[in-house]
Amino acid sequence: MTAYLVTILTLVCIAIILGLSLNLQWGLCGMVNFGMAGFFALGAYSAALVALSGAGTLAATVTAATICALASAATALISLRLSDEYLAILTLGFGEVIRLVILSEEWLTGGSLGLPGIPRPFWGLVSEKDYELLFLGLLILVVLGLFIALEILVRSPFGRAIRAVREDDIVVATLGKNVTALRVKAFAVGGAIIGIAGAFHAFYLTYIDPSQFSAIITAYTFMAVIAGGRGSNKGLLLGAAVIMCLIEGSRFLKDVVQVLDATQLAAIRLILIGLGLILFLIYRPQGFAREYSLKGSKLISPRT
Amino acid sequence: MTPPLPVLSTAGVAAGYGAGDIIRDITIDVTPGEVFTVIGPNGSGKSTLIKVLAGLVRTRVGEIRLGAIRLTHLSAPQRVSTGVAYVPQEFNVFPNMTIGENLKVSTEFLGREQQATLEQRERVLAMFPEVAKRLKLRAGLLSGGQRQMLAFACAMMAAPKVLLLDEPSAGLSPKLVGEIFDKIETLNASGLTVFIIEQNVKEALRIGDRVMVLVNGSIRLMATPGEITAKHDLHKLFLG
Amino acid sequence: MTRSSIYHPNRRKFLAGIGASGATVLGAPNVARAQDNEIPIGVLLPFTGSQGAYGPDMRKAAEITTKMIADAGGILGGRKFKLFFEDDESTPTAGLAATKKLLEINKCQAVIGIWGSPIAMAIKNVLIQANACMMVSGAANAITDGDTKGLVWRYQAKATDWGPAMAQAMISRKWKTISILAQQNAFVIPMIEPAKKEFEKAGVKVLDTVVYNPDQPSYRAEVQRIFGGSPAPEAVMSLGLLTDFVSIVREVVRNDYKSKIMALSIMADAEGKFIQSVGADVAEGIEHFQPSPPLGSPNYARFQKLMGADANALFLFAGNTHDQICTLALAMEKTKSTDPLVYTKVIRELCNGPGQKVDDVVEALKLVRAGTKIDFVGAGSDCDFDERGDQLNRHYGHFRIEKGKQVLVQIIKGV
Amino acid sequence: MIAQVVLNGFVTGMIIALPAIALTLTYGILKFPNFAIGAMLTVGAYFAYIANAWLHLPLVWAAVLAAVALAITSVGVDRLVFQPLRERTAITLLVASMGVSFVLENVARFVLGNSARSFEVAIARPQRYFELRVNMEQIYTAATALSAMLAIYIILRHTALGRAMRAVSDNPALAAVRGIDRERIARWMWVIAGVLTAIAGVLAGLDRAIDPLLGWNYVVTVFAAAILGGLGNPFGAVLGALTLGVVEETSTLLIPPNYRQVVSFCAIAFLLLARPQGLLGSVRVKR
Repeated sequence: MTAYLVTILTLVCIAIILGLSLNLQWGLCGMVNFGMAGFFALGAYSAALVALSGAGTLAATVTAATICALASAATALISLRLSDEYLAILTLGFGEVIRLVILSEEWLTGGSLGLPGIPRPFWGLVSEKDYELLFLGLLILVVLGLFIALEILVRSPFGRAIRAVREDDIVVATLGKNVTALRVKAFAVGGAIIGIAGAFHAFYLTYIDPSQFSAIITAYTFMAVIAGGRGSNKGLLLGAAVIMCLIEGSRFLKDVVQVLDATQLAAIRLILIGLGLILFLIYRPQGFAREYSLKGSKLISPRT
Repeated sequence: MTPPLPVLSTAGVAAGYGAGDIIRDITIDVTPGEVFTVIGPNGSGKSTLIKVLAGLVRTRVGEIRLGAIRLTHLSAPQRVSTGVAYVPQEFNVFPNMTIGENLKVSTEFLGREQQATLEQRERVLAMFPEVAKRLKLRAGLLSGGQRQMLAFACAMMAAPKVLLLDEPSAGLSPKLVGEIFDKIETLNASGLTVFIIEQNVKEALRIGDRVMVLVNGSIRLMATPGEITAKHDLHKLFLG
Repeated sequence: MTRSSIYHPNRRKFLAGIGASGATVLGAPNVARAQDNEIPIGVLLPFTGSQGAYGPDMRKAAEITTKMIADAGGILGGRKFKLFFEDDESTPTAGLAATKKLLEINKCQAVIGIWGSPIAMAIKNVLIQANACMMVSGAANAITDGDTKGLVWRYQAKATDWGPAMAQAMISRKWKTISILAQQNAFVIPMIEPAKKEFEKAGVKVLDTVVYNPDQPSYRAEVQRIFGGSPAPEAVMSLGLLTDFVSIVREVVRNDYKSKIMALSIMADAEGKFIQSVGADVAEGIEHFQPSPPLGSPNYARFQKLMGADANALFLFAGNTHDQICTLALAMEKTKSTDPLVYTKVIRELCNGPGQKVDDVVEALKLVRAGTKIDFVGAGSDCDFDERGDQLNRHYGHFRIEKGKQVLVQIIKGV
Repeated sequence: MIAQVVLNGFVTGMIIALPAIALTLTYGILKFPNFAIGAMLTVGAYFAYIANAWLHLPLVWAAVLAAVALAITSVGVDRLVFQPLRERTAITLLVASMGVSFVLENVARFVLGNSARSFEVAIARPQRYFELRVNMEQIYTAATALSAMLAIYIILRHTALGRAMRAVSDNPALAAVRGIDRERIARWMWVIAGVLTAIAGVLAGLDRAIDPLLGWNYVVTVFAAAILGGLGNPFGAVLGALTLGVVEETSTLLIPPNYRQVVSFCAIAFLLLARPQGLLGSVRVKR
């Protein structure tokens, strides 16, 4: 019983970390990232490979963060001069590329066979039975750490600047060149956080393979951010928790509802997730408030 | 004798983007056949005002009427068909379309019947011979002055009661400015009511029957050009 | 939880939120917990995602078999299996969460089905650590690695047995040159190398090998390269899943390539879905190969009837699920225990014999109660296991599609 | 061999071109990249499948039915989802369209399940011209796609609706003050997008098999094509699609086939670096 709750909470924590990064990239900076799953995979695999090489889980996590940061920076750089829709597609494509590379480069990633036996942090410190609890504790610490760090960052001049970038093109213009740097930095930091999420995913499952990093992860993360209220890290904590609990909770539907076959139930589940996303956007746009202000200017400038 | 019923009128209009209003408590009566010009320093809210009239910016408070018709809640397209035509300051033609297409597209969605449209087209082409000359030409290739003319022509295709012009002289050489304003006068002479936002105070005072001075989004003064030049120091006015 | 807590949360409320949602998670299952006289069994299957097509039949088989046993009076003096189905969404992460749920909420001590190798890999440690019995239909060799407690049982040939056997089948067709067209997925990739070795031994030339990704918009280029190569191979060994195979075959026929095709039955038969999908004349002449149920055995015939299919139907995984339920029942009955650590010890004895060969689970249960030694023969395979829990002396069926029907070409005896 | 590959690439490009046009039109009129284009394609294919396999209509009529059905669906989706979000940023709509694609794809899965299906049409054997294998389906595909593109060209160039669409996508504000109601144009745009995507769905279903992931597999390539042509430019989209089709297929002569999807990504990346406005697009540089 408790062990199941621990599992769910662990998954929630990983979802929260992903959410925090998207909240930084999209929520605060307005840079949409449709390649979440790809960067997540990149993080998980880098971490796994380093950990398997025996360099230790800390080194693994750091490497994962660094690699994802660099990759994100690169992606942001490519789309620097372009409006955000392009970034969305670029990130999507980038995610695809990562997926293909992981699938195809068996010598490195084990291809579709994946990487088994990934070491875990503090393994053997406690009995196998209690380990999951220890892991969850560690993860919660990481979440809180990131949360606080991000809250501070949001209030810092840097944070104010990136919010400005999201909110107002005029500000962007006046801030001038360093805006581009800001965007790249913000996106890179976000990437680093995804990397950390990936690392912990790898540690938790101890086995990773390409099928774990499907685009649905991206969808869930957007759900979490939107549900929590875009831009609000506090809201996100709850958003992610609620989403994960709904997703997991819907498993119990099967045990009760017998009329539909499992395929249909699974489909309904995804339908509900899609609907939830849309309904939130339409009826609960908390955190979108600022975007109304773009209305007028958007209508008039022919560029939009 | 009673003054003629205003063709375009606003009562206590306020509007803006995002938080805060850019224009406040605007009450105007534009009488038929007059040239009504609005002048004011940059950022005084002139172009916001004209966009509110054209229906591009939502009216937050107050009323806008065209004669007896309430425009306040009509969309921009609906306002065109009721008889308010607007010529933006820039990007006022479709550069990727030919002149002919520009004219066509300006009437096709007004729900007028063919015959009326064709007659109006003839009238407009007569009014703008320089436009009529090369219908096949891509509008993007036109010079600033020619564009302005085409923009006027397109606006006229809707056979409007009131023509709203947003700084028609902006970025044009003095010679062209002259031509533009002559055209405006001829249009006005044909009985059309014209509402102009203008930077070029000299021209504005020359052409306007009445001039309104807008400062920080509210009406500072409304008078005839004569009164203004006689009684007031424009610089003081503009400095609010 | 209240709306305010969503939009102005603080940490206390956040934790409360977790608690609350936790409560909903934990509250629900009470309705769905097995009664005392029921033995909860978890069935983890793909119903969505790339492998979604294979779940439903296995579910059906599990339900039918369970009912069959229950109708015959159940086991351990009238107790019944209560099945809990979970969707692994064809991804390990979901599979893991589902497994935890089965273990913790539904109190299942055995999780069966488990089609995809990656899923099996991801949940293996969890199950072993929980001392739960794990019965898989996945082929990847690594699945049975590191099982020190004898809890993991494979009801499928492992990839490295499968590859050579398939090669033998192709060699027996006297093809001199072949090429390999394989999908990048965990259970076919390990077959390729062993198969190649087998071909070399027999002096059959492997002209080209192309590995493609699942879910590509088209496979035109791959088909072009393999079938259109000059010289074109006499036959192509095609390893993948149903959907990609359908497009591949269409492409081949459309381009009128002449090379023969030898595929896996999960592609070229897929419990009838392939022919349904492309039609008989396109499927004509395609050969396919799979660890096969004991075809012609009365048990398999009965099973086909149970599944409401005609005598021609080829059930590849449904049979395995049936056998998994049967062996569970027999082992529990034999040991009078529902503790995996206890009953898994007798599975090999019950399935490998020596003893009276029996293929009807109800019969078998009677014999076990009577204390007779038995050698259970399943509907999916003979059900013989080595000490790792991998299957022994598997039979492989080699079929050809003729006029929309499976025709058995030969049975290959594997290791 | 090369000629063959180029030909195949050309046909693949034809299939990609239609949704790419739809995507680019949507972008032009409503200013957001419709992520649900893939799911729309899938649903279109399933509509046709139902008409073909259940109602036993010949594929042509099935396709017509599918086109109508998907057109209606698209308008409906716009009314329910995108219209309420009209004044939000492109990104908000982009995210919403992701939700839409979830719903559509899984409704299809709910009704018809996961397994692959094919239309009830015999697969035609190829004609040989010299070394070239040209099969009937490729010819049908090319013909259908081409006539669809021709239709779009005529609509855009020579009809009031077309002029209005160009006007709105070029400068919505000016269009509005010329009396063009964006909503009305948007509705027609969705009809056209629906028809195009449905046709593409049928062609794609004919080309491979129909399953819930059919459209998803095209999404990246379709976006790549639209961007390559410069979002908002239908003729660019066609050009982009054909280029991608050919480049992706020919690339398999040089690189391992399983990497060919990367090609389209690299294509966008490099293009965006070199020529942000796309092959034919108007400038989309933001800062």
